Amino acid sequence: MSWLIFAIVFWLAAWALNSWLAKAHGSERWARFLIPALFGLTILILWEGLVLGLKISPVILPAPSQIAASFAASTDILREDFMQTILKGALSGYLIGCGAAVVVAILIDRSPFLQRGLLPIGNFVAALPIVGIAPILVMWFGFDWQSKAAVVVVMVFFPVLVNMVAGLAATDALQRDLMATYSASYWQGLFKMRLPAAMPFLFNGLKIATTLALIGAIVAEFFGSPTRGMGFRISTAVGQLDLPLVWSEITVAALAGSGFYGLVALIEKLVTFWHPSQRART
Amino acid sequence: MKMVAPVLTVLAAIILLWYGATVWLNSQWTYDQAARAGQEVSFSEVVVDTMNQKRPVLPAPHQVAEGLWQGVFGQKFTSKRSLVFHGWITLSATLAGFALGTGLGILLAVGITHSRAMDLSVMPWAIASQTIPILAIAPMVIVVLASLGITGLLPKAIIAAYLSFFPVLVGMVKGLRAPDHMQLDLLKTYNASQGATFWKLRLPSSMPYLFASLKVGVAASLVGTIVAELPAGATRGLGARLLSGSYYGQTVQIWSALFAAAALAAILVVVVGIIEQITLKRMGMVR
Amino acid sequence: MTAAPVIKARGLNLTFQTNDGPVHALKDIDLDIEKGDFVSFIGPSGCGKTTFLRCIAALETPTGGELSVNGMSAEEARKARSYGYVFQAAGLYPWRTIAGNVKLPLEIMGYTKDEQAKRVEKVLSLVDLEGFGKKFPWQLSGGMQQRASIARALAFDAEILLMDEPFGALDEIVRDKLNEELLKLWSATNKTIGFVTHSIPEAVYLSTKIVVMSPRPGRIHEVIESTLPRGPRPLDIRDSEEFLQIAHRVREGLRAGHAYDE
Amino acid sequence: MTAAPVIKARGLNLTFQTNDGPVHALKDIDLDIEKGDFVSFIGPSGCGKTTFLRCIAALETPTGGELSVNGMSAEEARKARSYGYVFQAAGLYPWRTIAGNVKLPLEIMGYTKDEQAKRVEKVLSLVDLEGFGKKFPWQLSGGMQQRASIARALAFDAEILLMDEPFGALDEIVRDKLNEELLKLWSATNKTIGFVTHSIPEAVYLSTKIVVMSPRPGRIHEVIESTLPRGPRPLDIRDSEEFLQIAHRVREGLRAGHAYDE
Amino acid sequence: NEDVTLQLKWVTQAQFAGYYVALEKGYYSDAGLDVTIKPGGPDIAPEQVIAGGGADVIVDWMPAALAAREKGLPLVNIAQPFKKSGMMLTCLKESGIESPKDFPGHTLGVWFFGNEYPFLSWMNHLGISTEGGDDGVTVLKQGFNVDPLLQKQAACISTMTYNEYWQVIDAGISPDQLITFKYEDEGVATLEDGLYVMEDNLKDPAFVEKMAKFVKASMEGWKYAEANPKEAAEIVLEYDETGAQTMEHQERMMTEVAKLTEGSNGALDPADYERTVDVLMSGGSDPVITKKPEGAWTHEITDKAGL
Ligand SMILES: Nc1ncnc2c1ncn2[C@@H]1O[C@H](COP(=O)(O)OP(=O)(O)OP(=O)(O)O)[C@@H](O)[C@H]1O
Ligand SMILES: Nc1ncnc2c1ncn2[C@@H]1O[C@H](COP(=O)(O)OP(=O)(O)OP(=O)(O)O)[C@@H](O)[C@H]1O
Ligand SMILES: Cc1ncc(C[n+]2csc(CCO)c2C)c(N)n1
Ligand SMILES: [Mg+2]
Ligand SMILES: [Mg+2]
Repeated sequence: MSWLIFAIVFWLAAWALNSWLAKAHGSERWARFLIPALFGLTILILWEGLVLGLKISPVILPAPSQIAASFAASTDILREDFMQTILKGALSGYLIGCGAAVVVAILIDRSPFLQRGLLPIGNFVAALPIVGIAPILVMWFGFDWQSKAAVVVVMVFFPVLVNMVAGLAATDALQRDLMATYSASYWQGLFKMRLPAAMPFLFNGLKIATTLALIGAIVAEFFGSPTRGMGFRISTAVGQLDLPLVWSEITVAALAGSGFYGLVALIEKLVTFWHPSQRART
Repeated sequence: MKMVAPVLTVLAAIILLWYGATVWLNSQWTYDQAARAGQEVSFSEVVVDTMNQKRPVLPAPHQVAEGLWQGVFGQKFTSKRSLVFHGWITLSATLAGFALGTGLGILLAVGITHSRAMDLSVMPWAIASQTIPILAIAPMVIVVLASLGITGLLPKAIIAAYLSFFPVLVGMVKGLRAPDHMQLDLLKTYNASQGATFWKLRLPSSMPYLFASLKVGVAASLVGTIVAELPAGATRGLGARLLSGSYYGQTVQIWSALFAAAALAAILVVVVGIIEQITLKRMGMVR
Repeated sequence: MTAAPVIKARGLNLTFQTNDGPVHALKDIDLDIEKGDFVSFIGPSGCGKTTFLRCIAALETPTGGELSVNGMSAEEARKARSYGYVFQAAGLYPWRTIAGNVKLPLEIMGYTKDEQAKRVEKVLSLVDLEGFGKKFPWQLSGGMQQRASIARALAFDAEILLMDEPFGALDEIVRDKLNEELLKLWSATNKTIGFVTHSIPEAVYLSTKIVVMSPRPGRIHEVIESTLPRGPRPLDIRDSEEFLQIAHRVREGLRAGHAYDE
Repeated sequence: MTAAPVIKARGLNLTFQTNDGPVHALKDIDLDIEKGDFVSFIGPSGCGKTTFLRCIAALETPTGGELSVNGMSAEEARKARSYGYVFQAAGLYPWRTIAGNVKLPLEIMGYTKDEQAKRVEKVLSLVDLEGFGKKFPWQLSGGMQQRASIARALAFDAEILLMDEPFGALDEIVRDKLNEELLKLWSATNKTIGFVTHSIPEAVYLSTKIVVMSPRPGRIHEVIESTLPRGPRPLDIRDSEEFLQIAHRVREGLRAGHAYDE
Repeated sequence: NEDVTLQLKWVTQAQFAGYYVALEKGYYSDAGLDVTIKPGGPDIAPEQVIAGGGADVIVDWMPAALAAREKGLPLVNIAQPFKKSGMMLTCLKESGIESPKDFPGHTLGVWFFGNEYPFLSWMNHLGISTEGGDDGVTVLKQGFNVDPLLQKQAACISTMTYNEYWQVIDAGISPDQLITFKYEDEGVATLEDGLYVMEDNLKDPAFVEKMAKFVKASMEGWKYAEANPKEAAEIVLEYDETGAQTMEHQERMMTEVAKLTEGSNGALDPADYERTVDVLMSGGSDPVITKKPEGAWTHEITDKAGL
């Protein structure tokens, strides 16, 4: 019980501190790291307090301290799984999927015929739920990482496509008229006007896709895999009631995902510095 | 109407490719079987056989069409063998989850654009939350919720919401920050409240971003629902159909359920698109 | 003119940081504007006129010096809704009709629906846009958009009107008409007006005080007090000796300001 | 002037469909523009000047009548890259620096890198923007943005130059300078220029032909051929009797055009 | 009436016919019980469900239950309707495998999620590494179905005598093209589908009473199902909400399941238990359980039920 009270008091105190920090020092570099860190710490303490205070069975939800112990004890497994799932499965699938989506968006955009014909069908095909496709792709591409990459490709394709199509349409009339007076070729208009104007939208899609890529790669492993990989480990460990290991894997996923997202957001900042949503932050 | 010809053309091309792939992917089995039986098969026999296997690697379009037809019209809509019945179960959870997720996403986005503390603390964790493979812990979530007495539509909707809130959040944050300086400055000179700035400037200018995200969001919501249906005692819904199809290797059933789900998603995306068109038109944003 | 000035700037400085090094946009600006003054700002392009207007309206924060409005900070004056601002670009919201755009400040400031409709009609007719209320901004010509944005600023009763080249895109005749209207409005309401223009005759015709600025870094070159009578002035005052003299002084000042450049 | 006109409009009509009913923007426009002409368009705001320029550049499709450019359709002329267009709003691409914006047409038309750099430098200095090449559009004042957009149109060698109120946001002195430069450029290159302005003196000073338009529906009220000598004109020609006479005629035409309104 | 919630290990199918028959035939309600049967699924861990309080009693395999017990979740076997194991490894003859000695160098499909223990124990017995290589086997995490064998991604896959094996046959491969290794025959059989409850609950006499009634009624259901496979299959079909099961398949499954439940009266045979524990503890570096479990089963319930 005292654990519970401590956790709640800590939570309230940290929230107050955070609000103050954000108001007073929100624009300073250190605060930008401290505030989310404090927020995260608060969640962890609250979690620890709830688990210990309410005596929740570790088979249902382990406490952060148990997870940390398990994490430290299984770094080898975690590293192996990370390489299998994230580096081989998610990353290659992400690159192929996003690349394909951008290319298809441009193709569709180029031809009104294809646009009218492909977009509805593309919508349809891309809306095939991942969980249905995963077993099929495992069947087609085998048990190793290739099938995981294929699942990721399918999964990231739609969000990137939708955003890219919206982005390619995002130029304003004046910008287009200017190109018309130069009688710019299609490709010139594309590279010099429409692609830059599409970037804020594209990055929207790319950011969403980072998290989808991880999810896709991990989940695909539920449908068949070699005996390594994060999805494999998670499902096996759940079966063995080794929940601390499950959450260690999830921690790895969350860290990798946040890093991945952060990287894409950083590139976005560099590429779309001119967009009001980026300029507002200076 | 302008759409019919292109769509049909593309459709025809896809079906053609599909038949080709059917032969290519299924022929291995035909050859293996023949070899096991010690027979020779001609190519035309192979083609015929690949189109009508019981457990094809890739079912032929007509097999899927028949499966769909059977699933939709083969029995009463209320029958548990009807795709309409399962589709409805999935749809209701999808919509509930989508509503929850969109609401949450918009709410968080509003908070993030208005409170620096929220911007700094929530966004990184919202991102982290999405990197948790919810699909991996969905079964645990369902178990935990069930032990709290929450069953039925809600657990599925919660998982659907979990997946759909993020695209909405990301798009909405971008959209709410899209107004340019002059547009914001104008309201500043009026000393407009945050509320007025939101309703009269930020919200209208976020619309294109919002709708792009909503389309991704409904699709994600449907995926969430299906994921939640897989292990949730796997009883009803398209997810359960998919699973039992998988479990018994009934490829045609998997593909029928898959197409039903995709059709559902496509319809939802189209509906969002129509609402988008109407809204943007009324806002004078499409010319 | 015994009362304290409405706008009072002392040693105002503003430097922008850019990817390409700092830009000194305003340097050591000292200026007093009394209540009811009509002050024009004139100067070469890029000399800081817009930036100074933005400082007054608390849209830009000076990096040095002091600025008070009605004895408060510019920020507080903004909070008190003292300003009507006409931006250099029309900046209409594309999702609102013309009437909707003009109505915007009225909605925000909580006017009744009736009052809103009445005012919208009145100011739209003032700028000759009757019948265009239901159109969207992109369906209007450039000059019409600019007039709509003027209407938007006139729709509510701001004590201080800041206008950044409001009549730039209008032809002589409409411009004359709007000049007259503006003078009428000003003398009827005793507003304080800050007005950026590139037209010397316009500046002289309208103002009680003309501020000539010069660029790089932007500063005040000269402040010319008009000797023309306050209040509504007939259009043909522009042919008077006095008028031409003041215009000449302004032109000289402008030329001198340009000369710094070389 | 025996050659066929470069631009030839016969019975040109254009009606916009809006949510609020049709707008008759151009009515029965007949006009010939000869090669090497400098034609100014003047008229009240909303009378269709921009729309007519856009028709010439094939950015708008007339709903009736005929329009030929160099004996081809406007569309074909556009494809042949005959036009340099300065829009009423600057329309710079926010993701490119000023130099990058000016370079844009050069990249598209395949100039060599060296040539690009040379031309960018030349036109930026022509419009007095040396040293601003590395800035982004939002870091420039309104007038500077407008000048950048002029530089962009002058950077390449278009046969026909269409300019929609290019000098609207500039002060008298810069404006005079750019007027002179433009005349020099024109007479050196024998370009055909279509020029929209609201300033009567500017129109008279620059043009060989002044088209006075009137609104609702937009049509040509009068075409005034200038009797001033072709080629570079000294600035003080503006004090000549002949100049004042033409200016007077234009003003009368404008006034009469406005009168239709009432 | 008293409420009882039963969590199954897998989806609704004839593997669990006894419980559905007892429900449908009213054996439970006659005993004064209101029974809810929750189907399982590929990612539902029954141990977790019971730990979370979502069920009173679960169907589980003994290796998983004992492993959970060692992890600190005190599950107790109260009844064992399945006497024999139905697990086997089914291989294509064309892969060249004739006996377990031939496994090394091949790829084997294995179920995980708590179902891998029997396989791992067996490989431990044989001294074959599961890490791949020339003298080890490469292990695939096998998905829901038998595709890996049909598509020759694995030389052998795990099957149940009553289910997956028949899917292979149905797919068009004849029995003489296959070679099977039953865990029973290899001497590494472990106990399957038993009923387990939380140890704490057994201290409550009312709960014990309730379970006794439940087990008794369930066994009645099982015996009826054994005797009437066709009707049992129909009942199962009735309860399958996915609408995916077929009569043909369920009837055959019931027939095969009957061979496994035959000879069990519901009470756990301690000899079977000892054998299971021996298999799990024997061999290798990585036994499934490391020390002999204490109190992992009881006859209290079956005794009370008079079995
Ligand atoms: N895209 C459009 N849709 C509908 N109406 C339009 C559109 N563009 C222009 N108009 C209408 O056509 C008429 C002429 O407009 P235009 O822009 O040619 O005027 P202008 O002479 O250039 O005026 P200004 O001097 O103010 O720029 C106006 O009444 C305007 O409302
Ligand atoms: N946001 C900004 N960032 C960087 N520099 C800026 C910014 N805004 C303005 N400047 C610079 O400040 C100087 C003054 O600009 P300002 O807009 O005040 O000029 P102005 O007098 O209004 O000119 P114009 O008559 O052309 O509108 C210019 O050199 C401009 O480049
Ligand atoms: C992913 C997956 N995990 C485990 C099993 C195995 N399994 C669980 S219960 C049961 C009884 C027989 O039907 C069997 C075989 C599977 N098939 N798929
Ligand atoms: Mg300015
Ligand atoms: Mg115009």
